[in-house]
Amino acid sequence: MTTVLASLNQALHRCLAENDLVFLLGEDVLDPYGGAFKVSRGLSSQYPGRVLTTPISEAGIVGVAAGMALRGMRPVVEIMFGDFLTLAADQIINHLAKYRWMYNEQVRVPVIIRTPMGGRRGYGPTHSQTLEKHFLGAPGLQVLAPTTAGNPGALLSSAILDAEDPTLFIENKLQYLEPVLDGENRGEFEIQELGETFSYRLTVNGAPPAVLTLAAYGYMADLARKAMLSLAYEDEIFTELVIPTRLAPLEISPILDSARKTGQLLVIEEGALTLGWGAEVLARLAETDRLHLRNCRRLAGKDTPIPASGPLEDATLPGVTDIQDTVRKMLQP
Amino acid sequence: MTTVLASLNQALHRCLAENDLVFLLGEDVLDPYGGAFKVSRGLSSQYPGRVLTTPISEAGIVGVAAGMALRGMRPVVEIMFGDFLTLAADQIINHLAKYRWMYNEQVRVPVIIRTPMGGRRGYGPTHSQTLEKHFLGAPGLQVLAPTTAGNPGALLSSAILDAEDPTLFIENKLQYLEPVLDGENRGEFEIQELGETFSYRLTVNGAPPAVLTLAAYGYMADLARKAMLSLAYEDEIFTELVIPTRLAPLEISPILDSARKTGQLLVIEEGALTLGWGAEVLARLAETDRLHLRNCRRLAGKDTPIPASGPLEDATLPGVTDIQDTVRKMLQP
Amino acid sequence: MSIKTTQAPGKADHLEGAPENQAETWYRGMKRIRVFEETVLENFPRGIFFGTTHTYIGQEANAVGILSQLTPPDVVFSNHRCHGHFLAYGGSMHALFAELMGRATGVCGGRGGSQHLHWRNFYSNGIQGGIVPTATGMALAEKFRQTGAATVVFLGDGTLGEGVVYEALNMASLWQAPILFVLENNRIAQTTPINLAVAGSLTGRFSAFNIPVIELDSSDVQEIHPVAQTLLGEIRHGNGPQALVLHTCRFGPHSKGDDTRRSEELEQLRRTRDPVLIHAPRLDPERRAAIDAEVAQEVAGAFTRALADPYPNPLDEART
Amino acid sequence: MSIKTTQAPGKADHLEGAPENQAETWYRGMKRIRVFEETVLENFPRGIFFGTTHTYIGQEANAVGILSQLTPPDVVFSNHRCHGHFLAYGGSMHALFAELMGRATGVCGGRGGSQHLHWRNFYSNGIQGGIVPTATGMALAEKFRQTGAATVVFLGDGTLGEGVVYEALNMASLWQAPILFVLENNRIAQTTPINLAVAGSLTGRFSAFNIPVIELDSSDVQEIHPVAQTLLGEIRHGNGPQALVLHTCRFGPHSKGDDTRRSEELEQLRRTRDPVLIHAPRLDPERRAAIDAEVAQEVAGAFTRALADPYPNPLDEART
Ligand SMILES: Cc1ncc(C[n+]2csc(CCOP(=O)(O)OP(=O)(O)O)c2C)c(N)n1
Ligand SMILES: Cc1ncc(C[n+]2csc(CCOP(=O)(O)OP(=O)(O)O)c2C)c(N)n1
Ligand SMILES: [Mg+2]
Ligand SMILES: [Mg+2]
Repeated sequence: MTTVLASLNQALHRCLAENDLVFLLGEDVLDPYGGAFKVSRGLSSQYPGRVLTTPISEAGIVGVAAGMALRGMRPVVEIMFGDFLTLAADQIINHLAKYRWMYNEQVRVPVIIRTPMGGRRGYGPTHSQTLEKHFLGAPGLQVLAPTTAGNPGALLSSAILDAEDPTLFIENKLQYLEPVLDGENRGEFEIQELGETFSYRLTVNGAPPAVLTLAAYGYMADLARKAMLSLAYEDEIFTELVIPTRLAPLEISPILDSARKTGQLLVIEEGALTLGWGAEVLARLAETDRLHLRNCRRLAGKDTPIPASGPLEDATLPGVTDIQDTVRKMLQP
Repeated sequence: MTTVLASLNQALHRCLAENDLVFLLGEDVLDPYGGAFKVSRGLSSQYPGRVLTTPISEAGIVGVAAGMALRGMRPVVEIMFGDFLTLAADQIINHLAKYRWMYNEQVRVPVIIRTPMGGRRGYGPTHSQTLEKHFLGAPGLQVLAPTTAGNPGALLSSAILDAEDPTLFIENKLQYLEPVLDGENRGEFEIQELGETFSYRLTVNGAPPAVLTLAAYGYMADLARKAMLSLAYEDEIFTELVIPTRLAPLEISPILDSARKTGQLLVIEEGALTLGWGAEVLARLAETDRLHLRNCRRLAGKDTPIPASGPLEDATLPGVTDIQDTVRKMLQP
Repeated sequence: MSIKTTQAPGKADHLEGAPENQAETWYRGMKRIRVFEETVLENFPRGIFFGTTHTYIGQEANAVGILSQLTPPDVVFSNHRCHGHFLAYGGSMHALFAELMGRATGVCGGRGGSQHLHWRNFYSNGIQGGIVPTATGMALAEKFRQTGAATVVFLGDGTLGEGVVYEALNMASLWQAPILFVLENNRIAQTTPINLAVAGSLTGRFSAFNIPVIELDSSDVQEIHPVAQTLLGEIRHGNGPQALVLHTCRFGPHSKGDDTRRSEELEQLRRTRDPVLIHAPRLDPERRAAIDAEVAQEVAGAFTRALADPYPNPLDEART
Repeated sequence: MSIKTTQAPGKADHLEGAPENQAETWYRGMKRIRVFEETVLENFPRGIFFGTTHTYIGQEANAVGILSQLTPPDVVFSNHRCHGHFLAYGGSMHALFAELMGRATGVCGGRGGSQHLHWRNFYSNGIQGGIVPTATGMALAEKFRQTGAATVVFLGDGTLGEGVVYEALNMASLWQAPILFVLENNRIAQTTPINLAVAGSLTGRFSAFNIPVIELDSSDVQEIHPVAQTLLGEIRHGNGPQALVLHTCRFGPHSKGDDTRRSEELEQLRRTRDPVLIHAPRLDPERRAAIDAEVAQEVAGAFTRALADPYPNPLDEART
């Protein structure tokens, strides 16, 4: 069994081994610590000159990485908590994401910014957020989120080695310990990779046709698939789950194709509801002529900061039972 | 005739006169310059101790304003170009917008951050953007945008004097010179203020019932009303325009009410399409049961940076004829 | 909202006892922090606290030496390592335990957790550096409102990496904000030793902005107190921002179980730089034992009380 | 993408002439910038340029004194006031005019406009401060790739307000980036005089990070050149980042028609601190007149050619 954490860590090892121009920058990334969430463990021992532990300068290190990329390197930046991406917002939006286009395609800026988002650990308002929504619509920026239904490490390494554009790689603190659903342990799920769309479709093994489509990414997709299972076994409600791994630019067709088939769509995300990823999904759905679903909904974090206290945090972020409840409600006549 | 610029400038004068705790901070705001777009003109001469010209420190001055507000003052910050809001993103999202909630309602942070967005002046990729979409979904943050259909200065002064929460006040460079549509110069338009919703509904005088709803804010609403007029006179296509002035928290009912009536909705904004304000509007529309419109669309800036060259910029940002064309297309059988 | 400045900080929630001399008050102040933090670390594995914690063990003399001399209108902005500052300011130990335990009776009703506190004129936030302009703005507000208050803001050596700190120093100096910047240099940031993260000079970071700075390498509250007094005096006399660079020692992990330093190094620090040990011999042994006992009882009582407190009810949340 | 470092900067697009001595080359370099910028300001009211412009008039000696000694692999990152840097680097005058006019033949095909240029190893961006970490990263890349290149980044006095500058200085020093920070202190930022925006000391901002810094109050290319040479030499010898604080004078408005300074003050600057006037007497008058004529012709030719060039066609845009 490979966890998401191990898959990502191995990918970083592979990338540093494969290409001398790959560098890693981040706060506290040196061994034995290996980064706050250990994704970078072992790298500094193996590639001492190419792993830079940095000052606490989120904007600065993203900017430094941009400069490295403009001069032919392939830097990877670890931002310790996704909450701190806001500090690099100007670098990302007004520098990295613009250079290629505004310099008339003369340059590429292959900087990969990895960072863990997400709550449910009681870290409180400044260390629990899911903030990628604030970056999703920035022209020129790619946003990826790994899934246990695919290969997290492969997604990361292909970004590091091949991306032409600056990329946010959005991880999740709780997702790290989830097992990757490879061959042996797919368990009750059937997983279909949807060609060039960076997406996966997941159904419960041997289930009848789905009556509702779930769409979710990252760790929320893991919660969604847990909800799917009990909906299937306890309520005999059969759903299918579409999981995109590229949130920007977003290929919407896998979600729409499924929704067209089932007639109902629930989009799930951990970030605060308003103008989250789900808004773009539903907007594109709404714009699609003659795609009038019986029902579509978003389930997301509440539009408040994230409290530290467990019971409050539980009530703020969507969990497995919230998904089940929402699906049941949607299916009520 | 009062321009938006004059209306805002007079409001600032009024606020500084009315409340000693109102302070203004911004780059180059001193007379005779009075700020890059002159909205602050005259203030430093009249209230020398309370108008601080600042270093080029967008994050810092927003933070300083937060501190002032936490200690009982009502600071107004001018950010010279809206493009530079990204530099204050951490202050806005992780500090100002959180304090009230995370300190358990013990404090208020009435900071008003005014800034001009928008292109069409050839300023190029870093001085032409419409970036409020990146801030719209941040819990705890109010976002306002004045309209010529209402009273820009009154919107600003009520925010400065009475707001309880940090507020982005989104202006637009070209909107500054538009006349406010007060009594005498409403011309061909009928304007209805929609009660407590911070919204306005605008129709062409004496027109038959509208067949399509336009929704737009800020300067885009001015372009939309120009498109409305020629659609009415040249094509005999009658529309109504809903203009919200509070984008967050957003009161959606005026838009939905109108769309329900006309059966078609076009949401227009200048910012780049993906995850713009219109996404949230269409998502809420899609979530509304039994509101199956014949047609809904977004018209927005392209998902690219904004070029300096006029012909390229024109093709990047939605203009009056783009609105007309889209409406005509939507009405084709 | 009202800004409450009526009751003196440093007086709340203490046990009653015989009138104390200054040495005893300092000792009690440091000991309270020490035992509180040890109790937090000890009990963390029980799963009764949410999130994580950054203990102040080893740095107690800083908080006590500086904050014990604040007056009611003064303002404090602290960072992630805020428990010690909060207790020295006079914050309730019970409310702090309760906040860490996510209880309704916590400092912020459980919303904030360990890093996000507000009570009276005390504030903290967990984003490194971003609090420095806020504190500067607070100081300016106090100046404009002529309250005579001084503002104290704490930052660590690692936090010198954040650019916004320099934006704030510049403005504090330009506008002569009545603020004391306290740089607690424990020579490490999380796991990163200062030499890997801070180039050049610590004092130079302030003097470049024309902010007078005093450097002190001490864990002795009796040495820290007068220096802070001098600087606060300058601020109160309208002489603008001042900086204090305190070379200090973090004895514990950054948060929990994440100390990568050699244990000999830590033992050496604990032997030579323990603020409690340094100060203890100045007390009458009997008084010291009495204070120790009182503090132990206070901490145990606050802990037990907090542990019995109710969680907040999500349904009570008004603004959702 | 390929990084082209094959052709020497400073050689492109010049008119051919007799072999020049250094004084003549410097003069031509400064005069080209001067006449280019005057032509831009003069013609702005005609509506043929898009956006705005920040002219380099008065500061020509800086760009020429420093950039004339770069080698092909060296890298330059410039700011909003980039025309002079671009021309001194060797950028095409015609392509720069065309970029300002939004033509397809512009440096960036009309996408960038006045502040957003890229050609060979020259880059500029219009967000104050944000370019400094980028340039630092470039310098580090050149170091890791062992190209021997030096990187030069330009910033103004006002830009010292941006925190990210200090983040970059810290990292440049920690990692010994081969970079020259050139602070062009024209004592004003847009309309804000330096005393209202920059507290403390300019050189202190660098030395606090242990970056060696030289200060020079001169508009004389002959004085600036050797100092830059020394610093570039340090960088090429692996001695890490260096800073040059150049006290200089902006003669024109910040952008257009927005100069709030007294005209006597400006006249005084123009009399005493004009780099072209200071240097001109060192040339043989005939050669000087010839260069003047050639430059006038070059500028006029580039202008006319650009004005006749086509606009980009929006339909050609691939990535939309
Ligand atoms: C913006 C931001 N970046 C990173 C962190 C994570 N973090 C929390 S404390 C810390 C180290 C701080 O070191 P220092 O300033 O020296 O304070 P100390 O912990 O030593 O008291 C880091 C990196 C954070 N909280 N905020
Ligand atoms: C982040 C950001 N803030 C503000 C501006 C607007 N702006 C452009 S140039 C300038 C003044 C810069 O002054 P200085 O650094 O001294 O350079 P100078 O213009 O004097 O060459 C300002 C405020 C900007 N471009 N970017
Ligand atoms: Mg430290
Ligand atoms: Mg300047």
